[in-house]
Amino acid sequence: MNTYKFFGSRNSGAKNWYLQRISGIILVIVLIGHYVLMHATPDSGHTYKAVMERLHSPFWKGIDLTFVTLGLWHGLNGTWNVIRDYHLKPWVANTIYVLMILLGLTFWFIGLNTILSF
Amino acid sequence: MIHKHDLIIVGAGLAGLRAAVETSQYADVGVISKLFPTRSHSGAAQGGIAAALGNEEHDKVEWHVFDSVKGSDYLGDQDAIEMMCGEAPDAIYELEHLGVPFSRTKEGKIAQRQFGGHTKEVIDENGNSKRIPVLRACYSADRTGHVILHTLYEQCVKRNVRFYAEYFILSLIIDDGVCKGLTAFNLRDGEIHTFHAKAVMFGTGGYGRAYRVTSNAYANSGDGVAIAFRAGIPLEDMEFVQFHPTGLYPLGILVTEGARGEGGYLVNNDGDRFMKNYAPTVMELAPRDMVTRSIQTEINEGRGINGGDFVNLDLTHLGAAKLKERLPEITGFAKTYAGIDPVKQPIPILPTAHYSMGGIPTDLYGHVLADEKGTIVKGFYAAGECACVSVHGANRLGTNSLLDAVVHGRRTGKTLVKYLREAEFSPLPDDAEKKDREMFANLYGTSSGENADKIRLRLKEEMTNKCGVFRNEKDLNSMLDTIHELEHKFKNVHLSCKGKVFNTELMEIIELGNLLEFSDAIVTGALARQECRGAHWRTDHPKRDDVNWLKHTIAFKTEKGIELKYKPVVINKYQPQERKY
Amino acid sequence: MANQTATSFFSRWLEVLFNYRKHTGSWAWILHRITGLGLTIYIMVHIIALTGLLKGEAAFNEEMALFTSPVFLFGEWLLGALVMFHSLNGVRIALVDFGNGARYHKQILAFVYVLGVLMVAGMAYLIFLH
Amino acid sequence: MKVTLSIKRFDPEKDEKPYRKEYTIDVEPTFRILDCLDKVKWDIDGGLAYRRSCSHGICGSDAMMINGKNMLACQVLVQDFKKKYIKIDPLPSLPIIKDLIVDMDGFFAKYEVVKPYLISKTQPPVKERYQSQEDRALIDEAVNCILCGACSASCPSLWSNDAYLGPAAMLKAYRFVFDSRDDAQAERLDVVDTPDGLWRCHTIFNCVEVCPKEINITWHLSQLKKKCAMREL
Ligand SMILES: Cc1cc2nc3c(=O)[nH]c(=O)nc-3n(C[C@H](O)[C@H](O)[C@H](O)COP(=O)(O)OP(=O)(O)OC[C@H]3O[C@@H](n4cnc5c(N)ncnc54)[C@H](O)[C@@H]3O)c2cc1C
Ligand code: HEM
Ligand code: SF4
Ligand code: F3S
Ligand code: FES
Repeated sequence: MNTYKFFGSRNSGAKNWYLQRISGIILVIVLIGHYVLMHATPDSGHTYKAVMERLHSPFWKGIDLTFVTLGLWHGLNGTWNVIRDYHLKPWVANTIYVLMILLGLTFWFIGLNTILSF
Repeated sequence: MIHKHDLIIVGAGLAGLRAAVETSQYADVGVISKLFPTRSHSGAAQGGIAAALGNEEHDKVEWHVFDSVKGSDYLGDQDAIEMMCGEAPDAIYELEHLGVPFSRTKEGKIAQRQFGGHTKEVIDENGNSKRIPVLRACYSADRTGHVILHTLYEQCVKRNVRFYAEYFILSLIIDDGVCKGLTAFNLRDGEIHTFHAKAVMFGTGGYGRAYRVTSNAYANSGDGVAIAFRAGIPLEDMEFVQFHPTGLYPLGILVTEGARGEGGYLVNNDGDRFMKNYAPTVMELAPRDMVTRSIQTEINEGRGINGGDFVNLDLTHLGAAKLKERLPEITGFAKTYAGIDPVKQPIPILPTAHYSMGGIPTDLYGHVLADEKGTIVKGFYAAGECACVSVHGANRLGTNSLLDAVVHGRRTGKTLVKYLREAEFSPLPDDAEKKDREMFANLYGTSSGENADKIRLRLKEEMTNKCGVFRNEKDLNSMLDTIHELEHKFKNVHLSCKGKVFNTELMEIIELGNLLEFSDAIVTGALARQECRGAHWRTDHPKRDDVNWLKHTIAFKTEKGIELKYKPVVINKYQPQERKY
Repeated sequence: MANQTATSFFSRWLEVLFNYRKHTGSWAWILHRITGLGLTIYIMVHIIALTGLLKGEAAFNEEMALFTSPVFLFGEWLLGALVMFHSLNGVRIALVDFGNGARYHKQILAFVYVLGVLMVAGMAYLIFLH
Repeated sequence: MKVTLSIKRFDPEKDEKPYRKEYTIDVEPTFRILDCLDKVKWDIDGGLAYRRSCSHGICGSDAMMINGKNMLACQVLVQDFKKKYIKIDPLPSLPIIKDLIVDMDGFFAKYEVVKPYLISKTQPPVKERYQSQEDRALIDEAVNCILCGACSASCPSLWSNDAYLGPAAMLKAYRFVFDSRDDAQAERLDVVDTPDGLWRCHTIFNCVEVCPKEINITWHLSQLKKKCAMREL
């Protein structure tokens, strides 16, 4: 019985599994901070000035970068995980995989561009 | 279709699988089983497997031999018992090496526990020798049979043994006194197959299903025993059927001996611990056959709970903690099947048909014997519960039967390796499948007739009542009449489902035919044996009779019915004495 | 021979998914999956929305006016609930995988639900009443 | 007492596709569902097909879906159900052979993939190998598996991907990986550390809910996952 061959990327899933959890845990911390900040002091989230102020501080820049990077990676890796739950033909799976990488990179650059412009 | 293997093993219980593990490196082996291998009934064994390892306290093979001889009520062949007990330690070590996860002692050795009838010799303060219980049963929690069965199957997977799972064997091909193979049908598609082999080994298990109340699986319908009988092989000591005292009412699911070992009481409707009237000194810890008879007497004399056919096993005084620690499985069974919490309520129990001491006669090497003189049937072997070596005589000790299956499976395997090296395939007769095809055609051709389930129910009911714990001439005669009547009806049995795929109705009908076949031998043997010995208790002859009956029954199937012959018991070291505990 | 595999894989899969009893863990899994996928879409929308910053203060504040309207606030609260569930359940999964959580997964889940409801209520306070 | 069983029937020789049929029978409250099936088989329709043997939950033959949950028909009694209308289906997502009998070949093929046997690379001693009670305790639960298939057939991950090894096979892998006497950890981890192995388990716990031997399979899988992840890092 050797039908349990792998499709898609070459690794087994162990690293992705591990990182999915680690990124998730980091995201909880970042997210809660983000939420409290946004809504405990409503102004800070929804006015241009406040946002600018934050974006100029390297600390908040870092936080936002982490957020975009980990959020995208975690979400897309999670989606890829969902897709892998179905026994797709290898070429279909591989195509989706490439498309998802492209999608991820695109949004990452858009996000990066916004954050780093200031 | 014809399949060709050097060796065909029928049965994937402990006996069959152990032999497969032994032989598969040297020969092309096929294993046939009507169940997927790990479903075999060996998996139900809870208590343990005996061997004088001396891991927990000092123990000697000699003591094990004596206990087994005495337990057998001196009907066991002492050469066979010496051999089995002597090989036991090695057989257990080998199981451990194969991967069996035994429970462990503090030092990491195989753990052992006490079991009924297993004793050691000690000198008491007055300088007299006496026997007290010994820790001899190797175990894995209360799932010993399960873990051994799975381990042996695993080893067969490792050795790439070819399994024919869900194939049901129909008949043996014995020609000129040589066994050449067998026929079987594949339950999946209903096709009949012929298996051509240099040798056939049976490890087809027991036949408790001839009784209404039994601890045995549906599959324990004694097919192998009946098929051999039909092929002209005699059966040995069939009248000895062991009834376990404590089966869960009403199904007969086993409540292990350990429940009484831990201090459980047996009480009747009057709230009496009735064992004081039967065995005042040891009470509930009397040997199996004795306790069984006491319970049955209470029931028969109307002291069952509310006049019903059960008494109570009271564990409530042991307390929740002890039950949880020592008897978790039993607690679970009582909850699941009787809706009873043993912590608060007593468990209803009744004697349950448990083990068949008799079976296909074999010698110490697993060769099947064709008669009372010891003539070997070439190419035919048997081991396990379906065989009778005889190491259990008239009553087997707890934990000795797993040992029997493992030791004899292994020994037979070794014999087979030698035999297969020299043996050749002998040509099959042309019409090997003819009889089976005719039987199938007959059954598929019926449009009406007798209902198989009615026949089965009646057989089981009457076997329980008339050929059960207590027997007498009148009942046994009436039982014989019933069997003959049912056999007659069975010729007209109706198969309502005409499909080929998994026709389980067809399978049950064939099993019923087998039940009838060997029940006849049980009853005939019991009727003839006018004494009480071990599990066989005749109320009309209430004494053991060593002068006339210290011998094995050998039943032959002839044109005119069953013919009984006898052969002497092998007695080496231990002369028969009165059996007292 | 007739064969029940004639029906498509997808319809068989759906049939099983619907007919099989949903235990605690199944609900958690289904919700986790739906919220996870939803959040992934949301994070992308979020990234696009923030490009508004690049268009200057006026354009951004206009956008924000829209986002602070009651409808959007309510939406944001709902989103918060999703995030809450996904993150807390995510922690539960991590506890199951990394720790000994598999032995207590139901208790952890109960805790997650209680904590989640409290946090969602807290958020309602922050968003609507603060 | 009367109960109605609604049983999923399928005879490959006659039927295009499975259908349901109802049988109302007279039973005792203490009947097992298995006894109810026997009653239908013996009194109404001899063709009804299902597997069974031990009748007390130790052989693993009769796992089936009862009222939407996998269980052993011999381990539940009529009185355990409030409603006396009981739905019985074969194990979900496995190919049906006939009525309640499913094709377990795939299930056992996966079992064989994980090398389910002790591999020891050293010569055993004359007597037994020693194993401490602590080491033995690691496999206490795992060795109880009766290979009934209830867990694997209840796992949503397996429903959507039949190449997934499934909880039963991986539990067997655990049983040997964590047996102190075994020397083939790496080989076995290689088998479960694949996209169709451990990483398809999303801790859904359906397997744990149904296991008739009350094995916490997910806990065992999490131990394997950790071992694999540590190996990668
Ligand atoms: C509840 C219970 C508890 C027990 N506890 C203990 C204990 O604690 N200690 C102990 O020592 N003993 C115990 N015993 C007894 C012991 O388990 C059995 O005697 C022993 O397991 C028999 O093993 P076996 O290999 O001979 O047969 P089995 O394990 O019964 O195997 C029979 C095999 O033959 C196959 N077969 C049968 N008929 C056919 C056919 N027609 N075609 C194809 N294949 C067929 C079956 O599929 C099966 O694989 C217990 C028995 C019971 C019932
Ligand atoms: C806030 C803290 C978060 C934690 C702790 C967390 C945790 C997890 C974990 C552990 C998984 C793995 C589930 C599995 O493999 O079975 C997962 C899956 C997933 N997460 Fe998150 N996550 C968080 C936030 C997010 C965010 C912000 C997104 C969206 C961008 C997201 C999207 C997903 C997706 C799509 C999946 C896959 C769903 C599945 O496998 O069923 N998660 N999350
Ligand atoms: S783990 Fe439990 S449910 Fe799964 S096969 Fe084993 S006994 Fe059955
Ligand atoms: S149900 Fe399936 S997803 Fe994992 S926890 Fe059990 S194997
Ligand atoms: S019949 Fe053996 S587990 Fe149910």
